[in-house]
Amino acid sequence: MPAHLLPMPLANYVSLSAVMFFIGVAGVIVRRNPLIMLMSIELMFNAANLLFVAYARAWLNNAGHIFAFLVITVAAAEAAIALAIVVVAFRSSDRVDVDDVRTLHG
Amino acid sequence: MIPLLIILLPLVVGVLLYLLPREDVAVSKIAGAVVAAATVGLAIGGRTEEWTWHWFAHPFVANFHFGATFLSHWLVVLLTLCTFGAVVSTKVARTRSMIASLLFLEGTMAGLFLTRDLLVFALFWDAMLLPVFFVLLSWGPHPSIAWRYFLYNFAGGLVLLLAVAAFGALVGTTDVIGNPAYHGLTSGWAPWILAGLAFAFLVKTPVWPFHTWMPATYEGTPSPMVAVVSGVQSKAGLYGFIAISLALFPQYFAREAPVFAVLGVVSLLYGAFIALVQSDIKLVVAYSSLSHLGLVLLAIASLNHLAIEGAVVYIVAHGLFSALLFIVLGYVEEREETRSLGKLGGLGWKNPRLTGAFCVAALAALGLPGLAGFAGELVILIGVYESGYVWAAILALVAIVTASAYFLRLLQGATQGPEVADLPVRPDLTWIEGLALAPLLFALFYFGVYPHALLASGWLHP
Amino acid sequence: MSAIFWVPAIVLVASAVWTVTASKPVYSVVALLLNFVALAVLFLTLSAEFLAMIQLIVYSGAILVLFLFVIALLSSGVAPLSLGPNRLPRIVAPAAICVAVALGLVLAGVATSHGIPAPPRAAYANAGSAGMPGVFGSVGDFGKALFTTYLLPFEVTALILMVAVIGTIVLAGDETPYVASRRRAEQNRKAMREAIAREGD
Amino acid sequence: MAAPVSVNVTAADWAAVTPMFVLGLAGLAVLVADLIARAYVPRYAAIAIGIAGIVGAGVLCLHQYGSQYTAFGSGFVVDDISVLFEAIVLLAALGSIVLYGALGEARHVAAAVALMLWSASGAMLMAGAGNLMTVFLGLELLSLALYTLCGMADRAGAREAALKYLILSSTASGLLLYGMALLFGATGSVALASLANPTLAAQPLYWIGLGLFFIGLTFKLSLVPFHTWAPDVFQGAPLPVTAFMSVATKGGVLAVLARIVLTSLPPQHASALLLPVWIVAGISMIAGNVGMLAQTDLKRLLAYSGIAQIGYVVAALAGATTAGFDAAVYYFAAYSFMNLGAFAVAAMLSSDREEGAVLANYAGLGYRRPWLAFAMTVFLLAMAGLPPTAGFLGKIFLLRSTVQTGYVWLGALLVVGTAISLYAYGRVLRLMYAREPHRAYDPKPFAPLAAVSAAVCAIVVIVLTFYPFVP
Amino acid sequence: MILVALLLPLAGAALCWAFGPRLRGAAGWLATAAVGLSFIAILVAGSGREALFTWMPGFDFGLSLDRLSLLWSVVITGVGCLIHLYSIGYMHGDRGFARFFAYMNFFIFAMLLLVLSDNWVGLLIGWGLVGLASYFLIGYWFDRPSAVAAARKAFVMNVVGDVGMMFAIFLLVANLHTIRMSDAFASAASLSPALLYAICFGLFVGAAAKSAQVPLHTWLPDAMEGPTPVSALIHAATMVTAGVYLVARCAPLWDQSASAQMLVGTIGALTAISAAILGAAQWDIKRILAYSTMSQIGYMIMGVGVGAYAGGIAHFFTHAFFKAQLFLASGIIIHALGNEQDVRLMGGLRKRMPLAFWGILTGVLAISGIPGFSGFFSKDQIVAGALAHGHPYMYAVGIVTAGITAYYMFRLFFITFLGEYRGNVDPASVGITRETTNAAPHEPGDDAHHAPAWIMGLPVALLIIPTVLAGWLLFGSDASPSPWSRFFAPQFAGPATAAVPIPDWLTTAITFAVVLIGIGVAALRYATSAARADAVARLRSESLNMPKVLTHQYYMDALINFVFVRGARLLGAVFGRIVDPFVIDGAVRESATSAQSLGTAVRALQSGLLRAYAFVIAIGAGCFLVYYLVTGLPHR
Repeated sequence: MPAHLLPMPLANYVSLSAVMFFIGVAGVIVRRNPLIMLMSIELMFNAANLLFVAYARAWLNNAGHIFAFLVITVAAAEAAIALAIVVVAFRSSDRVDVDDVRTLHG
Repeated sequence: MIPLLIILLPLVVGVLLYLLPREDVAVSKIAGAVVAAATVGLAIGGRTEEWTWHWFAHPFVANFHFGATFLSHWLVVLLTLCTFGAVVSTKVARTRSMIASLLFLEGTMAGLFLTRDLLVFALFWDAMLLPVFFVLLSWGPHPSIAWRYFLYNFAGGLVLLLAVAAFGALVGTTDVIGNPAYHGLTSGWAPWILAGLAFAFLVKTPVWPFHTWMPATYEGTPSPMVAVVSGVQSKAGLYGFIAISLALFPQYFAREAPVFAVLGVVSLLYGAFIALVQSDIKLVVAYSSLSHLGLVLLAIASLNHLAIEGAVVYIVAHGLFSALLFIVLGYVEEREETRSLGKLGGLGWKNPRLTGAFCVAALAALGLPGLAGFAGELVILIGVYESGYVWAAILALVAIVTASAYFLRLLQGATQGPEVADLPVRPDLTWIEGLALAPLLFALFYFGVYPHALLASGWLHP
Repeated sequence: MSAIFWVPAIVLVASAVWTVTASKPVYSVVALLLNFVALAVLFLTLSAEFLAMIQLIVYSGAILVLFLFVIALLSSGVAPLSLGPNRLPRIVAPAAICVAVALGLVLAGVATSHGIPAPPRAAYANAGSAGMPGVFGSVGDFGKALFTTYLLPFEVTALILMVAVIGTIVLAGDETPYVASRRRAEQNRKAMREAIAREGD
Repeated sequence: MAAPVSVNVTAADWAAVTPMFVLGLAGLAVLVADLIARAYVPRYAAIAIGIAGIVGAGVLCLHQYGSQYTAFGSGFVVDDISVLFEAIVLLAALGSIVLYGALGEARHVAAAVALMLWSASGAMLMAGAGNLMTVFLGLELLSLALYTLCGMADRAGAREAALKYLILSSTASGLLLYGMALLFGATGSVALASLANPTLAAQPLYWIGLGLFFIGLTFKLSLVPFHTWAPDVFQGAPLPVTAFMSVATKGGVLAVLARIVLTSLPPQHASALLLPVWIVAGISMIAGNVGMLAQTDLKRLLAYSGIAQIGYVVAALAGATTAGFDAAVYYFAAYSFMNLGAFAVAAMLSSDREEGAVLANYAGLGYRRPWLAFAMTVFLLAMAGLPPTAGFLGKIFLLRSTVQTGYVWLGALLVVGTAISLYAYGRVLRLMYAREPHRAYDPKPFAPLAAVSAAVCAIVVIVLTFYPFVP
Repeated sequence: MILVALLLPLAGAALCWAFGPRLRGAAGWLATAAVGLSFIAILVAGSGREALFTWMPGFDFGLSLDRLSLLWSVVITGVGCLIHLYSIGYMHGDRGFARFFAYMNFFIFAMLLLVLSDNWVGLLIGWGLVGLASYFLIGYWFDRPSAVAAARKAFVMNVVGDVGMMFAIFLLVANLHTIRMSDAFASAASLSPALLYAICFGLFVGAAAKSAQVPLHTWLPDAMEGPTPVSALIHAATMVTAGVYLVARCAPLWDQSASAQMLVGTIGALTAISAAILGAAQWDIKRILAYSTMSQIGYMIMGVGVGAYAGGIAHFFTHAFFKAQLFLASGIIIHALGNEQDVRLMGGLRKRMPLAFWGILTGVLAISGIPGFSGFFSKDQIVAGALAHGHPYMYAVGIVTAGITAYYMFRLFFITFLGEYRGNVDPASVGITRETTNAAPHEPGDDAHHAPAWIMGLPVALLIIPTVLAGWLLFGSDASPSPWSRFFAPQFAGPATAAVPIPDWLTTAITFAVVLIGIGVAALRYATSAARADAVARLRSESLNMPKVLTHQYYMDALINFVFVRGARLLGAVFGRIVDPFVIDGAVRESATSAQSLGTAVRALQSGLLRAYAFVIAIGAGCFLVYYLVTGLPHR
């Protein structure tokens, strides 16, 4: 399918992805629940994936697809480890709040 | 090979002594003295020898290139003589490690003077601080003195390193000391490099206002070590000024010379006036050192041929008499159990030989005609005057008068006046103690009567 | 034709915002699920059918479920997931401004960028008819690339998953007891004993 | 552009990645051995297998030295950059794994060794990465293993470190990934080499993509202001992990940066594209050293020290000259040895309960353990850039490089930073040699592997000064 | 041979110093012999020049013996030899006997070096070394704090002089590029007047310090702390006249600078009269002699200053004899009285010590200028020379000083030798207010250990001869010049003298009249029978009524002490206790502290909050994006 057959101009996809990405970034900064932070990071990854797929389509280069696939795999692995760490880090505390985790500083 | 030997022999023996399983005063002293004596011979004999090992060629050429130049030859002779005196005169607890430190100091400083490579010079510059630092830590009254010594000088050493690196980056090689091909370099960076070099040299010498580490260091370091530090290590900066700053960047140095002249004169007077009111005998000599070396700096800054010749003589002379003074002061302290001028007195009757040596040293220090100090002083001042620094020459004369006052105060306070009653009479100079002093005394007389010996053999910049 | 873009797009942004602003992590998971579904739709519009499936299966099916498990695990005690005092109460506005500026910059970049030069048509002669080998975005096409040109990344992925397995086992699978919950249980028991004791008085 | 022509994988392609392959297998072998013989074999078995794997990988890696080819399409490049940095990474793994022998906590040693080996293989993958995918995967392999390693110690600090590292690093990965996506969009290819197309400079998204990419890299290099994770993580992570992190992560990322700087940017725009990186490096030199000034924990101090040191290394790449690259490699190698050595010393001072990172425990070390203190002195001198250590010569190389390439301001910052750092290193030295009353703290008399490691590092740090191995 | 003459005393000194304890009494003989041989060597050499060696590049050393240096050398070694001999007796039994002779011989060496050098540097070395010898000998009894202080004062003030000379030498060497004196004199005309004046000024500072001229004179009275033979040799006969030698030696310079001559003459005159007045107010026999020495050197300086070189050096020549004579004779008294030096506690010694009596009498007659005695001729020449060279004020001062000199010398003589012996009266009754006597515990006072009397007597007796007769060498007239002026005629080719308004005989007469007045006053006050009978009361009242300004030596000591010594110490204290620790070190400390506080501040930034870290990273990333977009845009 040639480029002009995209349902929308490429810029729309890119802009959409950027919006999504920065929503994720904002989530990492403002949220205190580690799980939501992690989910914000997933948003960032997915924004990147959208971009990869859009560009792959635009360039007709399936490297973007491969990349997106790899990102999904990595995200899965990362989620597993991340959640394990969150569990380990918070299972002995009453609250799940990253602001509480501040014994290391200075 | 001989230059390398002069450097390595003390270092290796020093390390071996450190590794000696137990304290053995006799072995340490004999080994130290033999090494020092051997290096005296090597230093006198090995003047024309050179030795090179290529270090790296990228990003600039740096070589372990050792070999005496005119001035460094005499500095090494001075160093070995002082070390010999210091080793033989050592009488402290933990003799072994003191002698090892002395040898280490000798090796590193021999490296400093003998190297023809600026980078290696900078390396040894820092290395030579370590033995003094550790001695100060171990024997000094308070660690803060050691740290002060180290930090001040090290700051200088770092700036030196930096300047040397800049030099290497600029010129492409640091193997330049005593190499006429590199004399008179011109570059926009030269003022900065010079400033870096000068900072290191001024701190080490020391020169006002970088001197505040010095009194406490001289006071706190045991006598044998301080004899070498004051006698030879303090010359490293002056040597640097003559053999590096002046030789490599003469026109830039000349531009900044008035600054050094002013610093020299300020040190000269500042040290003299402070020495006048000190009550600790080592502090008197310490501040006198500030004053005297200010004179040498003035000589160098005058850029006058005669003055610099005088500076060479005076550098050697100052090395001899300050080493002598500190060793003697060590003997005095050991016998009288105090360094306070208020408590000392009357040594002349009890220990005439010691007093005689003390007397010669103090008189040489105050510039008595006929001893080595005078020759340098006079020629320096003639040269300084000739170069147009009339005011400096006149102020230097004031300092000379002051010097006579404080050295007499020192000499008389310690050796004359009523005897201190409540101390047992200690034996006079033993032959071993005398052996430590004899070479220095001889040199002091010899170069006093015939200072030309120092210059007859050639000039620094051919 | 544009609805197929705009509807998922709006859902995508809305769900993303919800994910970030949700008051409870469970809501976030739900929002994220929505988000992924919308994303999968968008993938479909970009002729990435295989990836759309993967997105739904792996992301929504595996990862989000994992999140739910962990939420359940962490809130298994007496108290639900709760927050302590906010130590950076005034961070939201600056962060929002910062992020908005960055987003603005990127959008400006998007607006000023050239379009993509026309891709070489010859590479995919029969582009458009999905599901066939040699057709862009098809499984066959994807698989061929993955096992030839991009074999090394694929192999590395294996190692990454291995790390994830071992890591998770090592981290979460040790014998450290659930201190907090046990402490809370202990407290409850104590309180009960005391209450019983009071009753008895 | 990037025609999607499939590439057939040949034996030569596999040969390029054999070192990583060996490491991966060694990791498995460690786990298997542990599974089979946990009850009979002490942790040294794991360490031994790990060492064997590293040595094997090292041999294979050095065998590649001098050759130059790409494998897996553009996916993996074998050249000087990859071989040198792979070697350093292997060194880091070796120096870190042996530290497990000195620490009291015996649980999970096998898993830790395996993870560290895999992590190292990730870093090595980055060192040879020729396209964005390999970079990303290498980075993730490295990072994921490290998250786990950080959290493995049974201490609150370790868990906190793991959490902070995880979240911040993942965020950075997100930025990096987004940058990669934009770059892919701009070039239509994932190969690093395609970034060098000069026409790309007309695309703002190319610039933004590269910017985000560099943010990701500088985050991993812990350059200011992307350094914030490093002190906490270094302090909280178990000692061997900190040692590993301080070298291996940075080695991999530096290789990527070097490859991009040297080969993958349009020359006419390179200086503009890289300026923020140099600025960040310059800030790091100052801020890292200032951060050290008042620290009380060795690992934390070394984290700040690393921030500054990596700033120096990156500065050497400024100007993209071969001499600069040599300087960077030399300094980074020296840095590896001094850092690993310092951690080895710390390991030797560790007890079953406590890691030897509390600076107060170093008081009077010069008198209690003179040789150990001597080794530590060598490392500290090297970090401060003082003779006669490789740190000194390295700094001279760096200075020369910055001056030659016209980045004098970086050289000046390097000097200022060094001056500040002296105070910090001097504090530790002073502590070790001050004759002041100190806490009697002398846990273990002897930990052979760590001792050998410290000794070797000290010797190398000195010997490198005199045989710099730089043409 | 000149070198031999120079080195003989040095060898003697070295031997005495090295083998002192073993030589015992022989040290004295050895030293005396060395000086005697040196005397003979000088006479044998007669004149000549010997090149030695290159001291520094361009600095060639050599010795030269011309008529001027011959004169000095002869006096130094001749009188020196006698005083050495005398010292064998005087110092007998002292525990530093050998050391004493080592110093004495060393002094002779240094003084010979001073006068024999043909160059400025050698002169300066000798100049410094005589100062050293003087220092050693003044502080010879170094367990006596007053001696130590006196020695230091002498040395430091002499260094002031050395430094003045050094200054002159800079000017000479820097401008003429030679250190050989004769070369310098030959080209002196090429120097500008201001430069010449500066050179002369510098040289004269040296001369004034060495010769105890105002205002650098305060060390000389204190120098009497040394043993009496030292006072005789160094602080009367030889060293203190080095200034005279210097001015005479540099006559070619002075001849070209009238203002310098004026300065020298004025200082000389001032010293002559002020020291004479002080001499009249002293009670210590050696201090009286010390002030008289100052006064007489003032004469000499005035003489050579105004250009009457022959007269000036003639006075040196005669003064060397009679002042040595006076010192040695008073040494006999001091020795015999157990180190009593206060004349108020003497009296009536004529019978008890006839040799001392005759020695002092001839000395007093000579110094007072009684015709026929040596001092008469030389002093007359100076006074007349002052007028001849056009300095009437100096002429007048010279005459007045002659009267005062006669007064205080006869005062000394009368008080010491006439009347009753007062050694056993209460010191307070004669007005002595000091707490303790000045007697040194080490001064050999035990008769049982005395050396043979002739050893001390012989030199005194021998010196009587030149004291009386040496002046006749100067006897002559314009028509038939004296042997003296013929001998020195080639040495000094000064400008012609002016026409003299007053004939020479009238000058002689006036001077003699004034001298007689002085003697008369002294006789009236101390020699009448009434005065002799009432000596104790009169001395007491004179002591108590002595003007303070005189007992405090015009407050010169206090002034110098206040301005220079206290000033320098204050400066040192300010530098050492305030500037060093607070200003310089303070700055360093401040920077260290600020480094520490900076570190602490940075630690506070690293808050430990994850979100804060993320925020910092986000801000950094924002900056990156701004840069990349802004830089990226223009490229489109």
